[in-house]
Amino acid sequence: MKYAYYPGCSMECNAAAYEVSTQAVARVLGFELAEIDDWNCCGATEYFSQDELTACAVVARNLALVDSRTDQLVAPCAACYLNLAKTDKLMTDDPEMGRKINQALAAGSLHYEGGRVKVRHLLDVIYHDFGEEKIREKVVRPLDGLRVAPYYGCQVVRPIKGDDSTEYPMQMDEMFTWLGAEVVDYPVKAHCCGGHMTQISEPQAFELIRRLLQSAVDYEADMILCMCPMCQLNLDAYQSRVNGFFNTNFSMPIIYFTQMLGIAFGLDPKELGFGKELVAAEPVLKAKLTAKTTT
Amino acid sequence: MAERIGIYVCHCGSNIAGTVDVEEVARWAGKNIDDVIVAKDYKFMCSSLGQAMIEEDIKKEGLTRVVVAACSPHLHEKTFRRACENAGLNPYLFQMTNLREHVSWVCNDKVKGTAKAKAMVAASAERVKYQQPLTPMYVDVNPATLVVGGGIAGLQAALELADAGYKVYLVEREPSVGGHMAQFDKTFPTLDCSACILTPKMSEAGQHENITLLTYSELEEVSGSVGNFKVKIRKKARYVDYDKCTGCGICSEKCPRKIVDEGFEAGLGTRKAIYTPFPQAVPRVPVIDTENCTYFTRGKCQVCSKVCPTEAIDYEQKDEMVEIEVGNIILATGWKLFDCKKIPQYGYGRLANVFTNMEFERLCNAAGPTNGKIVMRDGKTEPKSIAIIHCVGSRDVNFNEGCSAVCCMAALKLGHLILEKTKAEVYSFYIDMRTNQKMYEEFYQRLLHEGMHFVRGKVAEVTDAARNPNEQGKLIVQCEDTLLGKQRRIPVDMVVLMGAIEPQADAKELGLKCGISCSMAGWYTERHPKLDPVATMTDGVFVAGTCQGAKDIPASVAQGAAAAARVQGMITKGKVMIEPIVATINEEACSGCRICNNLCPYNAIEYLEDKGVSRVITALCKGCGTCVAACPAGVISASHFNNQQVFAEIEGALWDAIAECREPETV
Amino acid sequence: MSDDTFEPKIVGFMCNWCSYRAADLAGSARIKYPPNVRIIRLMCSGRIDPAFVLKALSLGADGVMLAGCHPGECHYVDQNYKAMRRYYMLKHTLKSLGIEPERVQLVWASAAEGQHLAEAIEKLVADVKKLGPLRWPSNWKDNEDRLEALESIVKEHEEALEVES
Amino acid sequence: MISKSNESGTSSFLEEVIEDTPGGERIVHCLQCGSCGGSCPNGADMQYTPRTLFAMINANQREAVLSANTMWMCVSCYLCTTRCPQNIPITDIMYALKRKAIAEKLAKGTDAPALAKTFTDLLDKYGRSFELGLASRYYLLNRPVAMLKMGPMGLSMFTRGRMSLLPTKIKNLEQLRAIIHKARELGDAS
Ligand SMILES: Cc1cc2nc3c(=O)[nH]c(=O)nc-3n(C[C@H](O)[C@H](O)[C@H](O)COP(=O)(O)OP(=O)(O)OC[C@H]3O[C@@H](n4cnc5c(N)ncnc54)[C@H](O)[C@@H]3O)c2cc1C
Ligand SMILES: Cc1cc2nc3c(=O)[nH]c(=O)nc-3n(C[C@H](O)[C@H](O)[C@H](O)COP(=O)(O)OP(=O)(O)OC[C@H]3O[C@@H](n4cnc5c(N)ncnc54)[C@H](O)[C@@H]3O)c2cc1C
Ligand code: SF4
Ligand code: SF4
Ligand code: SF4
Ligand code: SF4
Ligand code: SF4
Ligand code: SF4
Ligand code: SF4
Ligand code: SF4
Repeated sequence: MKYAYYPGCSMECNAAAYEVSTQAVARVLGFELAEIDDWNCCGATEYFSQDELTACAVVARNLALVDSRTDQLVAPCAACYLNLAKTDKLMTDDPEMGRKINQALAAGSLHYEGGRVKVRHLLDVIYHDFGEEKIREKVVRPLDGLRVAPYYGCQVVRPIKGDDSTEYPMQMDEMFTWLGAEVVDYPVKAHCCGGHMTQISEPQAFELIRRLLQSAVDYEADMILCMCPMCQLNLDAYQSRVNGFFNTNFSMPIIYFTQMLGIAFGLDPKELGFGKELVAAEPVLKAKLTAKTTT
Repeated sequence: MAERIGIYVCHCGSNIAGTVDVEEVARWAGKNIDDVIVAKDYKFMCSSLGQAMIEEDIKKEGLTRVVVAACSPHLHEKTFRRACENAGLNPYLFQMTNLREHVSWVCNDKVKGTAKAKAMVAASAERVKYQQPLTPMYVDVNPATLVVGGGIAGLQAALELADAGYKVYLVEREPSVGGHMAQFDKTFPTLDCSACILTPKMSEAGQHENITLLTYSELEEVSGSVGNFKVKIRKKARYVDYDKCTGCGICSEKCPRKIVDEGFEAGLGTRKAIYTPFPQAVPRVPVIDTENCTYFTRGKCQVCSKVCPTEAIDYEQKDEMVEIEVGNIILATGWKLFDCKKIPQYGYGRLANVFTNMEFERLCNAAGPTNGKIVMRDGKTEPKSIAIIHCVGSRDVNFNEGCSAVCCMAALKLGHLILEKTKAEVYSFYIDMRTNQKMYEEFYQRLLHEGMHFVRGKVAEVTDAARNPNEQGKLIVQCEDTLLGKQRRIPVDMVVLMGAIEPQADAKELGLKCGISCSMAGWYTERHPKLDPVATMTDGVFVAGTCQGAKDIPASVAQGAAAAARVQGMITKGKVMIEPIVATINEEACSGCRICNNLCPYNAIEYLEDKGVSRVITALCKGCGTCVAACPAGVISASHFNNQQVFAEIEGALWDAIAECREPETV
Repeated sequence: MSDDTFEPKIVGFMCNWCSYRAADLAGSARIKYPPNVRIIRLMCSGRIDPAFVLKALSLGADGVMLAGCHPGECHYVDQNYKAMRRYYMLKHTLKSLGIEPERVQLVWASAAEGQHLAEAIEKLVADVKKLGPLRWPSNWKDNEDRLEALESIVKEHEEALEVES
Repeated sequence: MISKSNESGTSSFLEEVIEDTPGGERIVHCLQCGSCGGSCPNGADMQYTPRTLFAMINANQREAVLSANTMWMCVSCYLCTTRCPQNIPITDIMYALKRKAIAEKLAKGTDAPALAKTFTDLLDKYGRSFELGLASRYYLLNRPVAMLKMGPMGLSMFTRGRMSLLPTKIKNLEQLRAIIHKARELGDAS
């Protein structure tokens, strides 16, 4: 299977672990992610707060660059996913807006017809297009004994309603039960990670981060699994600052869900970008996943 | 001989005259439409003066056809037909033009409105010329009545009719009558004991000589029409012989199979595999729940049959079909509770101490699973604080747009019961406090006095994610207190969700069987929302209680009584008119192709083998006209809607287009 | 006639139980829609004879609306399915006559759907406005024979169609 | 609860907001239920909760609305939107208000517009976002003290190879710039 792929800026560097683990998992499951040639930044939320038309045009350039033979576009970053999907929806629902955006695209000799490409988040692709049977098949190192707290954030589950709940999404939960993990059903799994608040107003952002970490701790999770570079960054990189701010001592590894899929598929942690997280996952993995390899 | 037509254009005060120049329409019709003898406009045609005017003109001017251009025929066609009849004109020589609903109320532009009105008057005038005198059929009204649904509304209707001396069949799909009211402990605003006021009615219905109770039964099929319905009812197998059983209850007592009662006890209590839903059930005859009975699932047990002193248990019993004939039908099928799991942020089903309103009613009920003790899900701990959340699934375009009308009051009632029975603090989270019936606002005042806390704000979420030590182990209700403009988090032990009152899941399906429709929200549509609230568009079918819209017990009872009164009116009159609108086949011309035969939904067309032609069985035909449109030989004719009439109507409606086409383009 | 002054004349055939009542409801709810549709009441959408539609068009109507109860909700069990099949057949006939099939539109509206019906009327009027006047035929008298011929075409189609079920 | 009122007699702010938000016409259906403000992760820190803002919009309190901190406290979590019983696109209205506040230079007491500007400038320049560049430029320009606190974290990120020193550029920058240029032109025209 082949999908057009929009990695997004973070994947290049900050979220390199997400990128390598995504590619590794794709190899195991047997699908190909063909990167859009010369894609540009999706504009994050910042562009949309300034100039909607330009924001959409910037995003639409990527849609227009999708190889005309594919109609499925995968984005692993929640924010990129939302911007791409939102722009596509706007162009489909509001022909006037679609016309204007295309006028802008025409300045770069491009054109995009709203609805041509189906924008999907990576989790949706793995969950729906492969599903329980195929994923179970590939498990060689079940995650028994590991308590994982799936964290979905906001942008994938809410603004554009899919088939999962906007309040208590379950798809990652289900996926990790297939892998043998103990899934922690904690109440804040789709609450906000603080988003760009970390850069605007730290006290607010830290409080949002604290709530998530606290809830995961209350429910005795070993690690939080995430599906967005922004969430990972906020929960992981800011964890020590949050500890300093509130005088807490959180030490919760924040790992991309693809990284743990890779572990269950028997891949080497090194191939999966482990070690790049600021709060190290290694001790937890060592303690919980003692060389129980089955084939 | 040319017809003599009278045309009457109504102002309806300013309702029509505001957007249509009615005087001009009348003047124009008098001048331009052939055979029009009188054309008048009048303030209110349906007034007695308006009707008298028509009657007088028929007599004085010798009118042979009448057109009234006023409101919808569904409102006043009967009125004017009667007027014609009074003056000796066959009522089917009258035609009504709908200027109000179809022109003035939907149009802003007086010039265009007037033009449309003219075309519609012309259509009626052209058509009326071809109308034929018809003789309505009168049929006797069967004095027996079917009431579907044995809640308080259905019980009331059944008892009123039975007391008046008429036969009633009361069909209830549960094993006992009683409906939702049987589940409550107290009823607002007077706090009467629900059982004390309901049980007498239930047992009266069970014993009344004029009432045949058909519990554990469902409507299968309805045929016929007003005055003479034929109804097939499925009596589901109880596996207990109705006549032998004395209702001693030994079987239930001894039955070894205990299960959670998701029905009457709302999941809080248990019952046996052979059970009556509650001790005061009417009838007292139990039913076996075959999905859970060990004998039915595994072939072993039969304890009930061994202990039954009257040998009433019959494992071989089958569903039974009963056919009854009635003159009228009253639907009183009530409501169902909103599925509170659809709002996951309130935690129902996930957080143990979140309850629905109906669960809580059972908790408060002295005859309920906890003997009326208000305790948490563990069955023993008394809560120190309880939050009641209003509008769960109501006033929300994602679920039910409407207000459930009773849950503000029910919340106050539950608040009162909590304050009476426990020391808990009670919080009500409301958007608007809707207490607008007699003694309701006083009840609200009473709760304010009793110390119930009120927070104005729709709850955002109920969570167990504590943010500080005093929230630990509690359910935290997060909302914006809109009177303060501040976000608040209130930790409590228990949460009660005031789930919405929704239409029954099968309301639409049942309505269809009886020929009535539902509103977008799913409530049965009444004939007129203000002036005819219990009748429906289908003659002989009435609605009562919450199946027509969310309401409290007093209003449900009032509607039950009103529906019964309407039915009594029909019975006393003894006869009803049936519209003489049927199809007829011109046998001479029929080619015998038999295309029409399979088309009729009522199998009203038979094929006469000997003559090689088809014939309509008039008694079965309902006049839909499908066969008429299908006959390739064009030999079927629909009375009052024949081709000639419809073609004339089209021609009239397009008088201006025809005029334009007649004039050469160059002019 | 220039486009903005063109007010199409449209005939609407509505069933007594659902769509006519939807139109009543649109009225009681004071929902506004263009005054171009002149409504003719029939007992059932199953009564709508394709010949009615052709007659209306041949007399100078620019469009026709057919309306009935939603499939599965017909007051007469399922006669609206027959209306639907006739409608599809009719569209073929119209095409072969060189008439844009968008001039004839079928809508389902329950008695509760005043708003929906009003929107459907708005759409039909807008669509027909775009298409312009039909003027078929401008001299209507000479075409009576042709109309009859047309009716027989319709009948033939119909016969084939009804037999199938 | 909200009806169109127009005290000042000039074109109503409500109409502008409706105009600027897809689905914005739903705003008139607001019940003032508070589900939005109750749901908001930053609701406690908002000067006015969203619903209050909507009442103010209705009362045509243009300046007070546009200088409120509410929309800058919005993290686009969409909880209010999916929970609103009247399907009001609250988050999108927040975006519309942000744009208006920036355009009219009414955004007060927040660095958000500055951050957004830094970000989009970088995007316009390279076609990709550049975290180190973003962080340093934004902090240097706007919050030099906070920059110091960021230090250790930036360093750990850097040592783990999660922060690059050089921006990535896209190949066809000309094309992107032409598109942006045209879009701005179209935006200004309307
Ligand atoms: C939590 C709560 C508390 C309330 N408390 C009060 C109160 O204190 N005071 C008050 O005035 N009102 C109260 N109400 C409102 C009250 O419940 C209703 O007004 C009342 O139940 C309506 O009665 P009904 O007969 O219309 O419907 P129901 O009580 O629902 O009865 C309908 C009956 O029809 C049967 N039925 C349904 N479909 C079929 C079918 N297809 N075939 C055969 N039978 C069928 C059902 O089984 C049921 O027995 C409360 C409501 C709620 C939600
Ligand atoms: C401003 C306003 C607007 C309203 N608008 C609406 C609306 O839009 N829709 C709606 O549903 N409801 C509306 N209502 C409510 C509506 O007015 C009442 O529901 C309705 O009038 C009640 O009718 P009734 O027959 O009970 O009483 P009434 O209309 O008061 O009729 C009672 C009659 O009895 C006569 N009478 C009184 N005493 C005696 C006596 N001793 N002997 C003989 N005759 C007597 C009176 O003269 C009177 O004619 C409105 C009410 C108000 C105040
Ligand atoms: S006849 Fe109809 S339109 Fe005329 S006054 Fe009466 S209600 Fe109004
Ligand atoms: S034991 Fe027999 S008689 Fe007694 S209730 Fe049961 S079935 Fe009826
Ligand atoms: S057979 Fe046994 S399990 Fe079944 S109802 Fe009778 S006693 Fe209960
Ligand atoms: S009665 Fe009260 S609680 Fe119930 S829906 Fe209406 S406003 Fe909400
Ligand atoms: S369709 Fe017409 S011609 Fe054919 S059998 Fe029926 S009535 Fe006769
Ligand atoms: S008009 Fe309808 S009901 Fe009557 S015979 Fe024809 S198809 Fe049957
Ligand atoms: S949630 Fe929606 S309806 Fe409620 S106050 Fe907010 S915007 Fe208004
Ligand atoms: S989208 Fe914005 S306003 Fe709405 S709840 Fe989230 S942060 Fe608050």
